[in-house]
Amino acid sequence: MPILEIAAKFGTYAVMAVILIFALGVVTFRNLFHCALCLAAALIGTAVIYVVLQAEYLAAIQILLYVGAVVTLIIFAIMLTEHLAGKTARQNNSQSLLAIVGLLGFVTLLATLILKTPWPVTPTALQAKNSVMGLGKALMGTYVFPFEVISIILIAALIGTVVIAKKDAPEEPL
Amino acid sequence: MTSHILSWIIFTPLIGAFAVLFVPKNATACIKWIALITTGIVTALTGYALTLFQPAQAGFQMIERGVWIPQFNVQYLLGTDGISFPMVVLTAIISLLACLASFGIKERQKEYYALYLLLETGMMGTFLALDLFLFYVLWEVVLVPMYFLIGIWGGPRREYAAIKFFLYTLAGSLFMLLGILGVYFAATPHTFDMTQLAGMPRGLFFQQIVFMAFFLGFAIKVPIFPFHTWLPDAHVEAPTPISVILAGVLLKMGTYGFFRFSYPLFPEATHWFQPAMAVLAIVGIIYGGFVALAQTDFKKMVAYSSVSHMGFVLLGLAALNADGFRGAMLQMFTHGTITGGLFLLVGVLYDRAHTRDLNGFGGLGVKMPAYAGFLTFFALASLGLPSLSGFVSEFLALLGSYQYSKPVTALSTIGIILAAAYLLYMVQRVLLGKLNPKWAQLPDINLREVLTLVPLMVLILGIGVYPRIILDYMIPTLDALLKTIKVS
Amino acid sequence: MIVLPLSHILIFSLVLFAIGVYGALVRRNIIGILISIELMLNAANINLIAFSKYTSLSPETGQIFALFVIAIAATAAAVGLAIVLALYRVRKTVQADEVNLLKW
Amino acid sequence: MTSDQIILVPLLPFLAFAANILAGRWLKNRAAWLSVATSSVACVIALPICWAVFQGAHFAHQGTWLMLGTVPLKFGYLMDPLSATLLFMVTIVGTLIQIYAAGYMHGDPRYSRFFAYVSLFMSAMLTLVVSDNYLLFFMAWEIMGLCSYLLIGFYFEKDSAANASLKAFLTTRIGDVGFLLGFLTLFAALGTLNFSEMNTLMAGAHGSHATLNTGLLTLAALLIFCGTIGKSAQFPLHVWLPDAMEGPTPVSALIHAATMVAAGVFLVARSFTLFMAVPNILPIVTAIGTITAFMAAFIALTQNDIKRILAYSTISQLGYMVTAMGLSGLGAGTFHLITHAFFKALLFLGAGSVIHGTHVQDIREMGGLFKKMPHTAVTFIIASLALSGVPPLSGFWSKDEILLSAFGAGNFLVFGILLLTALMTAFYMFRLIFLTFFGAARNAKVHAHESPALMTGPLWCLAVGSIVIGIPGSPFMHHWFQKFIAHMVHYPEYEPSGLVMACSIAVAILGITLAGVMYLKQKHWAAAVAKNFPLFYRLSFNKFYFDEFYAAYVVKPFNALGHVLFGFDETVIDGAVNGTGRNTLFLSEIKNWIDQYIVDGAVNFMGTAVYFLNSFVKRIQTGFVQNYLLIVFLVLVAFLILELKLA
Repeated sequence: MPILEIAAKFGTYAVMAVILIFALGVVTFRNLFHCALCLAAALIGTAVIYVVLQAEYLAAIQILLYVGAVVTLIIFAIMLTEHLAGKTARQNNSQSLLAIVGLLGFVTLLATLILKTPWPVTPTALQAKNSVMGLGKALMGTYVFPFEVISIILIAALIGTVVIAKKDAPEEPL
Repeated sequence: MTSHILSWIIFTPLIGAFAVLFVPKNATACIKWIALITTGIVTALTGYALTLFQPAQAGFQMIERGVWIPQFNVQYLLGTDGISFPMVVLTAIISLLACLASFGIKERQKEYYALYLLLETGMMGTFLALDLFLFYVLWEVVLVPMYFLIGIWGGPRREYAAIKFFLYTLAGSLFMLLGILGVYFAATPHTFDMTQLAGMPRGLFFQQIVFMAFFLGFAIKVPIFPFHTWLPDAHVEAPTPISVILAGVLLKMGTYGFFRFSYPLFPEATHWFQPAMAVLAIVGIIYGGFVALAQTDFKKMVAYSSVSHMGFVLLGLAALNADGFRGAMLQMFTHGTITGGLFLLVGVLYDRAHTRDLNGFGGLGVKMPAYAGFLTFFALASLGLPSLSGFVSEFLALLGSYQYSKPVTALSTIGIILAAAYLLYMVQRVLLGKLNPKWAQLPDINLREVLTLVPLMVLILGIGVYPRIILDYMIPTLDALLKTIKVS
Repeated sequence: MIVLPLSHILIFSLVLFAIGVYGALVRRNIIGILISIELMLNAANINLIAFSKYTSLSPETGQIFALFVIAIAATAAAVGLAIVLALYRVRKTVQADEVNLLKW
Repeated sequence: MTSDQIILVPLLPFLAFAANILAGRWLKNRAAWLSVATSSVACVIALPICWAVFQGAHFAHQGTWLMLGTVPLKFGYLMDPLSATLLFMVTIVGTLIQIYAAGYMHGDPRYSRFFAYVSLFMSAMLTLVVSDNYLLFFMAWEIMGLCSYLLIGFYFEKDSAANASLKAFLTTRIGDVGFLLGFLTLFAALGTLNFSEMNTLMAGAHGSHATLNTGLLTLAALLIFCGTIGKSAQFPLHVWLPDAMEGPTPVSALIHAATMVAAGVFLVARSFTLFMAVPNILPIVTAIGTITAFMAAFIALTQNDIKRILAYSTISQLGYMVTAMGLSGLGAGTFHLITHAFFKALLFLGAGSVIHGTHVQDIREMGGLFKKMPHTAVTFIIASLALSGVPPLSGFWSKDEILLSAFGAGNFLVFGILLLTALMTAFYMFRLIFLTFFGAARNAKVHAHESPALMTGPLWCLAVGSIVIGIPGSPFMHHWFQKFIAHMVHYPEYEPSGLVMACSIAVAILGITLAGVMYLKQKHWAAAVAKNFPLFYRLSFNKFYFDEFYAAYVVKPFNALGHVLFGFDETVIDGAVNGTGRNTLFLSEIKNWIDQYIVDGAVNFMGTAVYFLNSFVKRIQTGFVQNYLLIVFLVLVAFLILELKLA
């Protein structure tokens, strides 16, 4: 095994670890703004994992959409409600202990399950190069219907968001 | 499109109704034009269907058949022949003109036009359906928008009138539904298909029972004495265009039912019921005439005149011979045009004077000469002046009934005299005499109103001068029907 | 190509998911909850891509679904944040435990 | 020459009607000339055709209009002696009257409307004359009735005019319905409505009644005669004609004297073969005609309205014609129809001229007009002489023919009554003349003036006609006219009788003399007669109380019946309907009570029980989303554990 490969492998594990650390940051920081920044970091890390998994296109989308748009959106929302977020009030409610216990159980259970399961890994699939072109063809071919549905959902969400978030005008008779 | 022309005729108004629903309610001009254009398209489609129609062919034409509820052998079955096609033409024309006449309605226009177009779908469907189940459904579809159109846009007693109309007709159609089910279960294999049902033999007793059930349904719609009292109320309370539809098309659904269903399905029962039918016809003619004579409300008078005139349709139906049938069919058409026109004219006056009290008018002929001309024309057409269509149809109906029974014919001619009496008495009270100073400022009829009337006048005059333009479409089918009844 | 065992990736995504769940369960701030949900969705995406990469002959499938998930996540975030803003305008709070209209 | 241009004869006036009704606002005074022009052209077209028929030609043509059963109903025209005669009369008289009307109606606000109606009338009348079957005849007949209605009610602002028009239409409508039923019966009996075919069938069946259903034919003839009674204002449906004088005077002349009312007589003439073929019908016709002639003349004796006198005179003369028909005198009746049209039109136009010049209609307010209106007076006197039956004017020849028919048939009762009627005719006409044109002016407010040439011109034309039109039927032309009509159908003819002629002349002169004595010399005689015979006077003056009788025993009961039936509708039928509704409501209220306390009671109990239980369970609902989420999550984990354990 060439050294470069080993380095890359460990690099990957390191990225994973960093992601998890940032994720913990997301759920523990008192200042929401920091949380959002941690989220951004975790998302960028995930993008790296995507690259590792040879999903370069998705990685790009991840950064563009998640980091670029969603996180920005969240930060805006935080700033709009800032005077509350700024106060570093208690950020967790009273059920964190119960949640941790449950989660630990959950993680243990699933982890054992994952490790026990003989995954049908196909080596040929691992070798297959997947191109953006293939992705586009599938998107416009097999999955064109869900794709269109998604666009309708997007537009509906867009309108819905505007309707919900806009300031209530004085009630007009419909 | 050629192969589905009938479906297009039925469903175009429905599309229009949906289109109206998507227009903001303040864009009334847009709504009006959508409705008008839709009814115009339906008329154009009907005109196109007219070119496809084979007048010489007796059976059903332009048949469209589709499976609807296969478990019960219910089909989507449309078709037309010389009986239904004139009614479709009538419906298209009356709907278009009444739509134009609706432009005067000012409140809740969006709902109005949506319901109006739905109504047209129902009416067209009723005349074109050949599957009994489909027919029943569409028959009921007519009822609902009508209920709202009277109940919301009507006069002061509109709720009463609307409920009365609804319950009356619903009661009738309930019997009809029972009859339809009876026919369905008696047929082997169970079917609602008119093209198959017509030829099947049925026992006399069964025929009589089911004929009566159908009769109740249709008689209420016509309306035949003594089921007619919903008519004056509904007419008086309904807004003008709806009165026009009611008189022009809805009443014809009843007599159409006799032609389409009662007669071919129950030929023996038809013969059995013939005397009763004739008696009901004269009672209707004379009774309607007398009661019309006693009216002081313009609209009510026209409404009762409808009872009298529809009596002539019934008279022709009761005659069970070629001339009678032709007269009845023609009277259905001409009554639609003439009484439709009269209701439009009542509306014109009511829009201006806000009253319909005949005794309150007088001398309007001086202030409104054009209106006077139109009113006189339609009154004359209604009283059966020769060279106008009403005469031809009444003449044929009388000629038919004469071959059946002389006393019946002689008695029903009283109706002709009465028609002259109440119509000219009305003309005198409205137009002649000294001008009531209260009405000195009334404007004459306007262009839109003239446009609603002129096509009707053309039809009335055209049919009156040369009735073959329409009779040639009806005769083969009616003769075939007559043969069915006679042979059995 | 870096070959990791599939199970490692899965466990990683499991942990990431669990952290997200934790956040969703315990954060008081609604925006915090939303952020946590984004984490969970991310974990799911990783799973989708990994499975598709390792087991399927058409690796596009997983990626496409990941794409869809991202799209949905974006809409969810947008709508959710809009609701938060509306809520904030009405109730002057974004704390989940201060909104208890669902109480008996 | 082709005869198809005959179609133009009714069509041209119809075009004038259409133009006047649609474009009357622009035509204004040109409306009259349009009508007159079309009428004249129609006349020009018609006269050669008439001439051809007079020479013995015969035209007919038809086309299918309608299918009756499997039999085509054909419409067409028929030019035979009868129609040619009437066509000749109608076109000439009609045109002259329209020229006159152009002057008479001058300045009327509804000038074009008037000429539209008149043109429509001309069109209908000409259609009627040339039509070859009953249905077309009836259609034209009805349209004439409509024109009559419209023109009587021309001054519709006057209630009397409006009422008169309604009365006219309804009264004639009663007769028309009889007519309608009549030709329906005829169709049932013969299977045709065509005049020629009917004549052929009747001729073939002559002498062998077995082939035809005599009973049905008698009924048909009787019912058709109802049409005549209505249209020609015969007893008992004569009441509309005097009231019809509410219309403009040219209308009275055209429609209610010369043409339309004569159409009833024409109908009998058309159906003459039918009337001849069935027994028992002609005596009825004679009786009706005689009663009418006598009664109307008797009423005319005491009337004071110039137009009403003429109207009753018209009724009386129509009665003469009908009597002639009843006595099988087809030629005599038709002859009188023609001569009467000329002199009665002239009389009405003269009366119109008088009214135009004086603006009064009551003859008691006139007097001494001869000097002021010489043309009117001279022509009026000519017409009156013709009407009274003074030789050699036209009326003498035709009236003589009728009297001869009665005399020849041996029906001396009818002969006597007709002679008495002739006496009364001469008397009331000259009573009218002496009161109007002679003596002193009785009303100083009346400033009479002669009418314009546009009006006196037609008067003179008609006067000439009144003089000469009798010649073709007189011995001077060897009764050419009667023989001409007899081409059509055979009927009994009688040798001219000097006795009849002498009687006729004698009563005419007696009547005129009597009138002269009573109204010029011994003026108190009239009042004395009225006083000494109060019953007769009142009967005459009040027109035998016909109007009152009809009002009380026909119109009122009809209206009352209408109201009674409407009440029945409102109370009984609607009562039943509403009662059903109310009973249903009552039932539903009972059901409502059951629902509320029994059915709902059970349901509410269930609800209470559940509510009680729920007070414990509901604690779980904290309202915090995250609590719910946690529970969901924990349950999920629990299920996972369970699932794995089981596996």
